[in-house]
Amino acid sequence: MLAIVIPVCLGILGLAFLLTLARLLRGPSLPDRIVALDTLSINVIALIVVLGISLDSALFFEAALLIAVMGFVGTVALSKYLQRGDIIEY
Amino acid sequence: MALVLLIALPLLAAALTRVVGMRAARLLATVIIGFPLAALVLLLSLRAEVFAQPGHALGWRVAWLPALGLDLSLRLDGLSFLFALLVLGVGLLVILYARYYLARNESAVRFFCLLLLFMAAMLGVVLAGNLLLLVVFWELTSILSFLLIGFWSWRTDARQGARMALAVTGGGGLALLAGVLLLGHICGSFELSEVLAQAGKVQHHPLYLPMLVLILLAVFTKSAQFPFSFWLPHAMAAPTPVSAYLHSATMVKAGVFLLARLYPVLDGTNSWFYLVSMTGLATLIFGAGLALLQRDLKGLLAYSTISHLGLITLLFGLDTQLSTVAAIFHIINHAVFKASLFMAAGIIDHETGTRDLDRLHGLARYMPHTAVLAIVASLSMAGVPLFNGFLSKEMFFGETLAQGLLGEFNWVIPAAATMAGALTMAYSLRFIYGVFFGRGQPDVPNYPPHEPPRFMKVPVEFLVVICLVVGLVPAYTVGDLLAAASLATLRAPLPEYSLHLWHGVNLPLLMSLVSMAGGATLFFLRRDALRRWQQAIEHLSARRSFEQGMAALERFARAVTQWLEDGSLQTYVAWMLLAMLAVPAYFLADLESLAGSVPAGAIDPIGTATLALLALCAIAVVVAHRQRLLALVLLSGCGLMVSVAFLRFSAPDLALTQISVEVVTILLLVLALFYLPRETHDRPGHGRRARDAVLALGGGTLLAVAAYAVMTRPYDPVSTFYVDQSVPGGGGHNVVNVLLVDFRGFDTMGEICVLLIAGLAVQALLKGMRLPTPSAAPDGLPWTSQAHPLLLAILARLMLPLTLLVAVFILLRGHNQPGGGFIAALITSVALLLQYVANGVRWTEARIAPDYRAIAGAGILLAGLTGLGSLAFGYPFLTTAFGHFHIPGIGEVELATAMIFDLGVFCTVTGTTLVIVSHLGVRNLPPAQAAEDA
Amino acid sequence: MLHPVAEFIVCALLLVGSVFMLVGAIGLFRLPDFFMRLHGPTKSTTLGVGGVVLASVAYFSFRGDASLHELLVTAFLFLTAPISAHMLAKAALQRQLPVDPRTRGSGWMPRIKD
Amino acid sequence: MMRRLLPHPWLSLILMLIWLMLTHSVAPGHWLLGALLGWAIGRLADRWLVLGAFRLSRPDLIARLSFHVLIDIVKANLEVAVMVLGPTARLRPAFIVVPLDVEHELATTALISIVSLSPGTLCAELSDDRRALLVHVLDLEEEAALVGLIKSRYETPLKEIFQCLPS
Amino acid sequence: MAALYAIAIGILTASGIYLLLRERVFTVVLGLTLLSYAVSLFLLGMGRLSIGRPPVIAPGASYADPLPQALVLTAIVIAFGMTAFAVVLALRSLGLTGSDHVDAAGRPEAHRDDAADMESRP
Amino acid sequence: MNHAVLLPILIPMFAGALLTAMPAQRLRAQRIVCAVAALLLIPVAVLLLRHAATGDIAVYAMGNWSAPFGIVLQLDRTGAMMLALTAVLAIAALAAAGEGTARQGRHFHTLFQFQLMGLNGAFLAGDLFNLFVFFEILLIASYALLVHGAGRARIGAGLHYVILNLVASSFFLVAIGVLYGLAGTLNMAHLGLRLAGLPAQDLPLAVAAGVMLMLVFALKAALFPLYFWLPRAYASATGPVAALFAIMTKVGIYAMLRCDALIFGGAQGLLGPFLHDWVFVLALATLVIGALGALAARALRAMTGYLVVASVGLLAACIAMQTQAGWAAAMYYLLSTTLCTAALFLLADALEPEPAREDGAPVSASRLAGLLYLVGVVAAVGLPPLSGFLGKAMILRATPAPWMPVLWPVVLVSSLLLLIAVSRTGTRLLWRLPHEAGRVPEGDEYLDEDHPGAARLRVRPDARKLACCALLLAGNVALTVCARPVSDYVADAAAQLLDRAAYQRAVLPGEQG
Ligand code: NA
Ligand code: NA
Repeated sequence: MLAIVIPVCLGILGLAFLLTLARLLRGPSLPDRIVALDTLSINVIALIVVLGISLDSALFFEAALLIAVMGFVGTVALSKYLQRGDIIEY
Repeated sequence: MALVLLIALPLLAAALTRVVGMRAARLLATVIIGFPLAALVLLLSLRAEVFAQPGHALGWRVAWLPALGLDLSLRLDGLSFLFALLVLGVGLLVILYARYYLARNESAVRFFCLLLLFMAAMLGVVLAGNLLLLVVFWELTSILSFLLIGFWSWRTDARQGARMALAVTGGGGLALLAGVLLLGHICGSFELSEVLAQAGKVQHHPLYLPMLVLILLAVFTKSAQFPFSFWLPHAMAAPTPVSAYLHSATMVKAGVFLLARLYPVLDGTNSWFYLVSMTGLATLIFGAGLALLQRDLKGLLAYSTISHLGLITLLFGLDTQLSTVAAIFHIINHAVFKASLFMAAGIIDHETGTRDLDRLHGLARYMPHTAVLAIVASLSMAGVPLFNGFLSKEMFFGETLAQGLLGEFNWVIPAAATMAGALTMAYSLRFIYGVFFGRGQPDVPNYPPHEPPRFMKVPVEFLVVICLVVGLVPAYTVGDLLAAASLATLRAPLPEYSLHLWHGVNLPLLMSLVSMAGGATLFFLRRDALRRWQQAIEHLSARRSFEQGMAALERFARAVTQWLEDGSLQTYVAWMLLAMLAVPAYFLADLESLAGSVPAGAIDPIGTATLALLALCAIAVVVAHRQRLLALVLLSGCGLMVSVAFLRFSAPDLALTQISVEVVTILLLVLALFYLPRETHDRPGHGRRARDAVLALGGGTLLAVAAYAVMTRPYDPVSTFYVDQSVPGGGGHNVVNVLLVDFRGFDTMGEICVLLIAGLAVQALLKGMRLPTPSAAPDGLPWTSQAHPLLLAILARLMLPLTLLVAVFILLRGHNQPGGGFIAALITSVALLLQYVANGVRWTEARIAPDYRAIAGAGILLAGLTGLGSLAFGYPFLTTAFGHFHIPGIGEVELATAMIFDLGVFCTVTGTTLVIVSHLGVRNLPPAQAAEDA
Repeated sequence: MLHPVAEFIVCALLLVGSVFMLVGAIGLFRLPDFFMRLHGPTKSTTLGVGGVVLASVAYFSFRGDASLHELLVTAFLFLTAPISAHMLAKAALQRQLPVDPRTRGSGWMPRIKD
Repeated sequence: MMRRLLPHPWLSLILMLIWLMLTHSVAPGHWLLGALLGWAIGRLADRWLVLGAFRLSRPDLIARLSFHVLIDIVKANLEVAVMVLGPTARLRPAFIVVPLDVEHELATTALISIVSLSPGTLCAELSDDRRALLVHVLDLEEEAALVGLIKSRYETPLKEIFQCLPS
Repeated sequence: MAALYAIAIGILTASGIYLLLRERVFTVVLGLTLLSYAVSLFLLGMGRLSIGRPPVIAPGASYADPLPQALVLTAIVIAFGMTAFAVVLALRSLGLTGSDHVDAAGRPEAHRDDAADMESRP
Repeated sequence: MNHAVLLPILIPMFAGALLTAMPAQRLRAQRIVCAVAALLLIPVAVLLLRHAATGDIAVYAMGNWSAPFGIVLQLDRTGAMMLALTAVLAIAALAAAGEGTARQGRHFHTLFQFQLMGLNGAFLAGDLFNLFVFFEILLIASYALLVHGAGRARIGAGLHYVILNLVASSFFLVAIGVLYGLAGTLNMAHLGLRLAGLPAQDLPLAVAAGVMLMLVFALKAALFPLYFWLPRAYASATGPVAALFAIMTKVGIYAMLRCDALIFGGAQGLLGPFLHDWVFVLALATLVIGALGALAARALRAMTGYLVVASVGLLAACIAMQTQAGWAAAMYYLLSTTLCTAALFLLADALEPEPAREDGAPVSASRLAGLLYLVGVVAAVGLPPLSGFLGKAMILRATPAPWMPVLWPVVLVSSLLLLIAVSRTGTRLLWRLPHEAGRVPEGDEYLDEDHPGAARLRVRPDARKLACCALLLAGNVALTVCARPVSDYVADAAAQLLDRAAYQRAVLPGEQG
């Protein structure tokens, strides 16, 4: 069952990737693209976890954890830049 | 050893000038004159030994650079004896003369030092027993000549004259180097004794002609032969003792000395005869003609020197043996009378303040003694009987008749010689008559002129006496010297010749008479014509042409340089890419088949999708590159996909690294973006874009081809060793980490150094940097009022402990699972930097304010000391140790020195990252704070 | 191999998670204005990851390797997703992004007037 | 003394538990290491976690709120899924202002997070005086009802949980 | 797979090079970053492609070549340091010239600004 | 195992780390640490030189992992020579820097030490990737030192220098990657062994990678058309930094020699066609461009930069020869030209005000400066009697017969152009002015022909810098006087370099019979 479900999941995730990428490329506004980038990184987390199951390997865990811990920092920096210009202020 | 002393004595004297350092020319000259005098005595004491048997040479040799064949080898035979005698003898007289010539406030120390150095160098040229050594001294004379011509360095004519002389004679020296190298290559040695014995081999060698041309180039430039004569008149900007010494008696003779020195190996071919004789002939006439038209007294003497050097060269080029003897004889005579003439000219200049022939006349009344001396010397120059010049001129005329170079046009040479004789007579008369006779009082600055100090005339008197004595009794005075020198030059039994004043009425005598009469006629009857010609050529200045040529050369050089270095980085990068892509591609084109023997693996959908997304993002970055923030967002997408690719292709450590580096890079670039314009408006032309596209596609293709070709070929990597040894030898399960901290820990050591240096460099760059800070968003909308939104501020604080825990986890885990010091450090850095973003600099640094730089430095120390630790146990640097310890109640614990090393990595990376980003972040603090910061 | 029931649980969680990921992406793709699009990723996607992570927890636990650490991924995401969304919304307000014309309420608070 | 040695016992405990989750191990060594790290980071964190003095009370409320939030997240996600997949023309987007009564910044933070995580609503802005929230709603039926729901279901328990102490 | 992988490297390289040849330092830095991605993938590929074989020792596993991975790791770190320096250098140039054009600081009006820059140093 | 091999790397590294951790305000303490560390390199260099002179190739296996698995350092005659040269330059540059230079910016001493670490490491590296790492160390340090003191010219030059080198580093990695992908190893000796056994159909890949590697080194060496970074970089760096940079191009030359000999097999090896056909032509072009550039340059520091370019052209021509005599000549000339160009940079720093001015020319009446200039340019142009001449003559003599008709004229003409350039710059810079001579200027004759009506700045040269310049030139004179032992040494060094089997025996005792 898993052998069928995993490719299906990957397919669904692939579709999600495509839609997100389309938003990333189309915009139209910068916040739109940043949201898309953020979503892309969360999609990657899901992809990594699914890959871990499919390869029966726990070695992917750290990558997912790292994206979860740090991925939002980029989003925060970019959106703060849009709000304030300077991201590190006094 | 005596030969060394010959050169060393003037050198010692030169050193002494520096030591004594007296500014009084007269006293200094008195002190130092002993050294050349001693050298002269030494030389004369060797006379018997040199003259004793024909062809005998004294030698001294010490190896200097055997690899090159360059030995410190000296050789004294008849020829070098003659020249050494001239150098020392005239040198002595010049020093004596200069003692009175130099003005009180001129730097006598420098002058005498240079003059003595020149003397040593010139002695080196004539005594060199090794051809390369000769080149060494040869160029030294050029350099010293440059310095002496430019002695009055504030004068434009001196500076320009000096540079011109250096360019011409120095250039000739370079040709000499090439010629000598060829000659040495042909002979297998640079030792004169060996080279001179191989005439046959040399002359039949295919390289003979280029070698000859190169050597003759040196000869002709140094001896101011046509068409390289132009430098010599401008060398007259030098003080007169220098002109007398270098530019008449010695240095310019170095060229003809070389002709004599290499005569045995070079002479005897048609190339030699024609090149040498025709150059000499042209110079003879050219020099004599121009000498007649000079207005400057020293200019006249300079062109006269050129002409006489041409005469000597012509003699060397004639195909008779006796012509060579005549050449040597004329070298002696010319040195004597020309030196005395220069000194006389110097006296005139010194006492009257001018050298302008149009202003000088009737000086015989004011300085009769000098006048007599100058007249005698001039007559000798003109080749009037009773004086030495006559004798060699007679021989010269005789040889022009005896030679047979031009077949049916053979008469041209004697005819031209006679004409040159006439011209010589004419300019000699001009000198005598123009300066010393004529009516009216001279129009000179120092009026009335008077005789110089007594001892200033002594050298002139001495030389004039020689002119007379040699002219009267040549055989008894210079007979031996001439014979010895000629023998050394010819290296064959001497031809029959007789040194007598009177040989009876013969054709040469007739030619003499014709030339003297013609010269007198020309001068006395055609003075108006001469004056017109003189005015006609006055605007023709070789110096101006030369300077213009140099300026043109400089303009050309600047044009080329500016064309290449247009200051545009794109041009440079394009050049570089062109080289780095096209040339390897050229060699890669030899590859027969792109695909190797390994079958390409099955297509992996996930990998393919990842790569496709990656490529799309990359292309999107290119499309969007003018909108900077957008490009940055898209680039970040690329980075994300690269980490997925790493993960997919079995490189979890790389994925972790990429993810963390990506975040820090984004922070960095966003910080930078604040100061940068948001969009780029550059619109390069189609040509530029097409060029860039070609380079880009070329680069992409090259890398793709190389990657594919290599990946489809088998290989046998050493890395199986790492996999095998990772656990037993390195004590870790994560092979990549064991590689980084153990197998190739040294690379990591270097890598953290790079990072630390980058941090220091950034800190250094940021010091004192002032950047304009935009007060509103580029689109004109106001910034939001909240600098630190509550949600972000609070959650960032909450995230910090959690993230630190994750960092510790990644650090400790790295040895066995994906992770390690580097990634842990980036996580820590990001967590801390988030505080800067979320809570501001003041808040953050009030709570977390360690010295990041010190931490970074301590990290390197820690890693390095860990490496050194192994030395204590007799193992090489960076040898690791690890062990499994069983602790009761806790279980088995693995400890490895590599972990301490990794901790060092952690500290350095954390410290550096924080230094870089936080320092960039706190750039635009409120002014008060910025002042404190600075 | 896994017990069929275990396998079923894992599969179901996987599918649910993936579908939520897709829903988030669809929302991001097709909703008409930025503020509406922001809803998709912040919630559905986060939940989607939660589902997939639970699948992973279940999978490795059923494999006899009781594993909870994947949950941390979700926990961190739940902690950080609101920050991203909040910051992005603030950015969008600053940039005065166009909103769907049907949107009620001005969106501008009195304080912005100053 | 105890406060100086172990300023954030809850945090330290949570950190230790997270450590055990991370290392995926319940070996005694990891308990020890986790406790050590929890203590050390907790002590370090004392300087950063300047959150204003407060006391967590009513653990039962915490549990109930957490449960509510989880349920809401799942339930409302399904609604959003329907909205997203259905015709977008039927959606009724709106910005609404939610006046706030909570004072503690941690409570405010939690409220913003919860509002943003529960589907259909998204906190766009907090007023400078922190007395009002600007919330974007994907499909708003009635403003007053939603404001009331947020205040009663989330804000009131939060207010009770975070007891401000005079500092 | 190798062919697709190679093509991806090619596209990344081409994009990077094209951006490298632009006039603004920021764009050039983007280009350098893309180029370094390409080089990282290239180096990884030199250890040949493998899926599901990370070089972490486990019973009965086979492994990808770990050496190129170690090299890429070092290269990424170095590239990070270099990028940081280049960015700050660009800012310094911007501060001196008011432009982030790659050639801005090399243009003639050097002396006055130089003096200004020196004066601004404490 | 002889741990002394480590010292040239570890001394500056620990000094650098220590300096980093030290407070920035303690400038005096920093200077002392820096000076002690630099001075220590001299006895170390002597020790290593004496060891290398025995002909033994010392191999140091890092972490006790022998080649080809671990990273090894290898010390041979060539490496020891370069280490010694670096140490001498370092001392002179550091002494010349003084406190003023350090105060111009931050971290001067630290960066200086790391620069030395990078240089020394590059000379000792026996592993290709480790060579890359040391190149990066010396590059990043050089970036920072180049812009030390900031100022517009430096920043502009620095930006170009940095970007060009960053691109080159990418290609460096690509070349390393291809070589590893083919041979499966990174140790240079082992690479040589493996490449020799490569199937013929794969050779073009190895050649292309080798060519790329050589071009990367050629960029560091500043060979045409990869030299563009150099003139402005050297002209704008502070004097002591420029003096230290004199060795920078030589690292490129060294790496070309080392890699060609050890990895690609030297004369009969893989890169023969490339070196013979391409590098030779590029070398000639470089020589000509260097000479023209020197002629075009107005200031001494700019001219000296082009003297460096010209010398690189000549050295590259020697590399292309791939003969023992050619390489020996190259090494001798390398020593000579490095010392004298470094000295000239220091002299320029002493004579020319900063920032360089184009409108008014400086002039100095210092006799010592004049003498130093004379000695320096005589050595740099290759005039007798100094070592530059000996080196050039050795190079000309080592030229293979077919190349003579091309190389000789180019060398001689370029020397002439350089001679013209140095004589012009020298007279402009050093010859006295009328008022100093105590004479009344008479009309136009006394106006400076180069800058009619231009203001002349009287310069009082810094004695410290002159002394350091003199030290370097004394080194050059020593090279001349001791030409025989030095030439014997470089001949042995070149022979050793070309004896690939000896390296393979020393580095990989197990791999070869
Ligand atoms: Na800031
Ligand atoms: Na003859």
